[in-house]
Amino acid sequence: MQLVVFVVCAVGAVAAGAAVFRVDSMARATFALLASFVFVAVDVLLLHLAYLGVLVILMMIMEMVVMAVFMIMYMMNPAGLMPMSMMHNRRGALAISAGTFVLLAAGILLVRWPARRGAPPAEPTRQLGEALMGSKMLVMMVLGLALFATMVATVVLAQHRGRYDRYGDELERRVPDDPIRGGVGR
Amino acid sequence: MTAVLLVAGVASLAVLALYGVGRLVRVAAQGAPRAPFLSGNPPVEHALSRYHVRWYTVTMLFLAFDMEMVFMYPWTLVVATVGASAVIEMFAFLAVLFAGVLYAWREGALRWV
Amino acid sequence: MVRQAPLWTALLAGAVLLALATIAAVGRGVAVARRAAGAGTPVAEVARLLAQQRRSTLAADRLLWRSGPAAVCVAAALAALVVPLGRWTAWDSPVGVVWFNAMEVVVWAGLWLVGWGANSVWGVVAGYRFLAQGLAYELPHMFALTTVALGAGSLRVGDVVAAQSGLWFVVWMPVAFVAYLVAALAMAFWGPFDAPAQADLAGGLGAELSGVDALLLRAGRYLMLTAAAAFAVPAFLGGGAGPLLPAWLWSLLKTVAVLGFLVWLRDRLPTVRMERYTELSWLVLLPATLVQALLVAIVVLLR
Amino acid sequence: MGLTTALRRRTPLRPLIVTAPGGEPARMAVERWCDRHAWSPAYAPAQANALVVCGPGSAALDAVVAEVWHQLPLPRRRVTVRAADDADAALRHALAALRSPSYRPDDAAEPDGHGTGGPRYPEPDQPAPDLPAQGGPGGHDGPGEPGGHREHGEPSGYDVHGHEHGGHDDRAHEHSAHEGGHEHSGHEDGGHGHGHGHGGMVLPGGVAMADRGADRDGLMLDRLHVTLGPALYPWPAGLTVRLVLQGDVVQEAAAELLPAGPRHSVVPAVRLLDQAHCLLVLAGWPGAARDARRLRDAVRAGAAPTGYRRWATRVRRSRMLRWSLSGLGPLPGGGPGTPTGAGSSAGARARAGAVPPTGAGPANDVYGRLSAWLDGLDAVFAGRAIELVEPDPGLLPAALAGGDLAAARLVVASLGAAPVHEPVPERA
Repeated sequence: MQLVVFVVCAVGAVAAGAAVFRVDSMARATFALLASFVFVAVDVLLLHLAYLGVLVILMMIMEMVVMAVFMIMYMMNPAGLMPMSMMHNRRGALAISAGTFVLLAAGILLVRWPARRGAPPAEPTRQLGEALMGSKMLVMMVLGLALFATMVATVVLAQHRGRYDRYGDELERRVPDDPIRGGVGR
Repeated sequence: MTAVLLVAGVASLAVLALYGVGRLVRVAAQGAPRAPFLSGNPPVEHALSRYHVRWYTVTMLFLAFDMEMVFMYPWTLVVATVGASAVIEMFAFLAVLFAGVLYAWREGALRWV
Repeated sequence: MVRQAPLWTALLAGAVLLALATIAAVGRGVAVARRAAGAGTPVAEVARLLAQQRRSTLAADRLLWRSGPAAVCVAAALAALVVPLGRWTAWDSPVGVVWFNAMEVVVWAGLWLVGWGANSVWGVVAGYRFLAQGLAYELPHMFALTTVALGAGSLRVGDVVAAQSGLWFVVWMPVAFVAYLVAALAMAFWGPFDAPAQADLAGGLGAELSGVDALLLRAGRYLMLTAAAAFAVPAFLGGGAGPLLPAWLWSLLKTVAVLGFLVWLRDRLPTVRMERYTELSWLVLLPATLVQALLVAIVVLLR
Repeated sequence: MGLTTALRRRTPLRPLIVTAPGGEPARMAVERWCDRHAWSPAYAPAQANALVVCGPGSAALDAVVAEVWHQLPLPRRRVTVRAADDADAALRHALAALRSPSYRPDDAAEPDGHGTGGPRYPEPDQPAPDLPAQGGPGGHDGPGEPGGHREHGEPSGYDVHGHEHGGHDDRAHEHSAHEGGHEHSGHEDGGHGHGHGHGGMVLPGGVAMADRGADRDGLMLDRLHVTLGPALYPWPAGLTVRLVLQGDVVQEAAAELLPAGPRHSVVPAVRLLDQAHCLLVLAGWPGAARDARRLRDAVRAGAAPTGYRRWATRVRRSRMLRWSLSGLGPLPGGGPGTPTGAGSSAGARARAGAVPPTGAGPANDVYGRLSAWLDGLDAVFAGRAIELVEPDPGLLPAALAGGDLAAARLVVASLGAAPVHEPVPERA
């Protein structure tokens, strides 16, 4: 039973991943990628990593939908209504992908995988929390700052009208001058 | 896990069954595609075009803040055992992120149109 | 206290969800008609939509379009799977709270697909409008769920119920409860958060749907609303706890009460415009839920 | 088929209401009829099973009605309600026909055989897609069945990829339609600025791809031409608003009116309550909208408007309504950057012409206009006579540009007739 689910999902993940490059529509490509991630998530769930599996589903849905927003904003012909091809540089791409495949496959076959020592933890989610609050604290803090930097950087880069447009050159206005009012204040 | 697969399967079958019932009792088969509704006017262009959203900065803010949920859920499990340091660390993390939100708000990223 | 039930109860959970959603639709019919005869409206509507011809639009992306409503329905059934009924739960997942969150997010994808697929300006605008709504409601919702998990020290829904044996979470997490209810309305695009399916967009997501497709979208909406109301019971209202009556009946009664409140709210409030709500959500609701989480964390430390 | 019949015996009537100029009394009668059955009207043809045309027909409207009729799924019924008194009989007849076991999709036309125009498609000024080879207009079974031939007529012209059908006729048709699309999309910015250059390619369904144009932030974005009205509900009778959208933001707007229909003497209170009803429907407040409609029907029937106080207080007190509607559609517009409130001074209002004097306090936005209606209603029900100023469609373009599509409908609904009277002091 588990094996069947695993194989179905593994094949499904690869097939959906391949579909990303076969479809014309940006929307379909995005959701094919999402399907691929969900298949992978089910396989992760089979490894008894409940939190990680569910997290992959949760995060990937939100992120793929956001990706669809950006893809459709920038790519022409987003619905694939006009015939077009998403393939570029076929030969180079083929060489690179074949090389990567051979490398990874060789890695799987040649690496001496370690044997399992000890039993898996009863609650992997709790282990994860302990690691985050203990030994991996630094990682988390650095990531926090990186996320903060991301926020500031995107706002700086993307915001058309900044605070000097809204509050005046001396930031003298009490209420900002916006094309349309928001939900808090005016 | 088995329950999930079972319910997902049965729910999908139920959806299909509903379509089947609809097929049996409908008055007519699905006809040729119609033009989309435009108050009785023919369409000039396909609605599926590059859709410009004006809240794209909000999506980036959201994704950044959302990443933090990856840590937040496991964190809830260990607050009691790790103690005050866990709470201080997590809320410092959240405070940094919220400072980013306040900055974005001041720059007008939460307003659009 | 909450225990894993045999496998077949998973199907029972789906049936109960469907029954409660039907009750919600009937209640809505009565509320619209303002008399008992309105109870027949949903039945008549189902009959009408079943017999109606399905339609398709010019250059529609049929695959994506048709999978949207189905995804919402299936996700609602899966979300309800972790909700315990009294002392029994169909799936006692160690990460039940996160599971509910993940299934609720499926609505994002489903509704966007419904909107996109029709190649109609109403649908496209409505789909994007729902995403804007999602960006606004999701973070306070997640923090509300986190607060619940924090209070219980577990992501297992059964443990959350057990942690409320002394005091219901709604009493000392009122802000999280409010944020949760707001999100419940928003994820079911119901009540004041019905902008994606509103009259000003000619029905928005449903502007081009007829027949069984339209029926599925409406069913998905009621199922999602019901699943969200049902999850509020173990998360905030003490699950099956209550005097005299058996636990499962208390679970049902509380769910019906929450559901009734959400359905009742529909006529009471005008639709919220997202460019207003986004700012409110990020600047008021989000910090409020953060402070709530901090207070709960301090209580957990002192306990 | 027994089950189908049994299901259909219960079907509610879900009308898509199209109001011709001068058809307002008929529309109100239809709404009242639906309200009595607790059935709400449809907002799009897909949701409807009846197309109800209120008021006298006109050639311009007939073409629009034919197009919408074509979009209604089966089973469907077409009804013309010329005057308010006809509503009951016509709708009951339509409902009986929809519920009748002998219903056949083919006799879906309205009984009086009104309206012969077939659907125009894809452009009125283009060669019709119904080439004789495909049995187009010639396939009409008679003037009484507009659109009936579509059930078996030319599917290929509407297909996603016309070439799948391969026929030589399809090619010819798509090519001609394609050229028409070019003409149309080009006229806005005076050139074929197609970023994706689809010249010579087969266009799916004979409809062009969106073209790019500059937006107010200096970006080149796809723009979509969307027409609102006249077959839209709720919507002012005979109004057509052409919008250019980028995303859901209105970049440009133009308004035109069909020739006015017969004039009815309208009681100001009915008019104002009707406008409030439409605005509240669009604002997504079904409870308050229903009450407004019932009050309106009571006043029309000559009954006392019981419950008016309560309703008006509820609408006025709703903070959420104020929060949602204020700041939308400011008049007069100095462009989207103009802040509301301070900008709408009395002098500016005078420049804009027939803008209602909304009292000293409120801004001239959607919410302010709704408040003015309520003030007018207060005056009427207090026994004072008020006059209404007709709205000026010339105000629309400035009020719509810069807002989103939903705001556009609210703004249009808010620009109904406004009361002129001594301004009642604003209760905050």
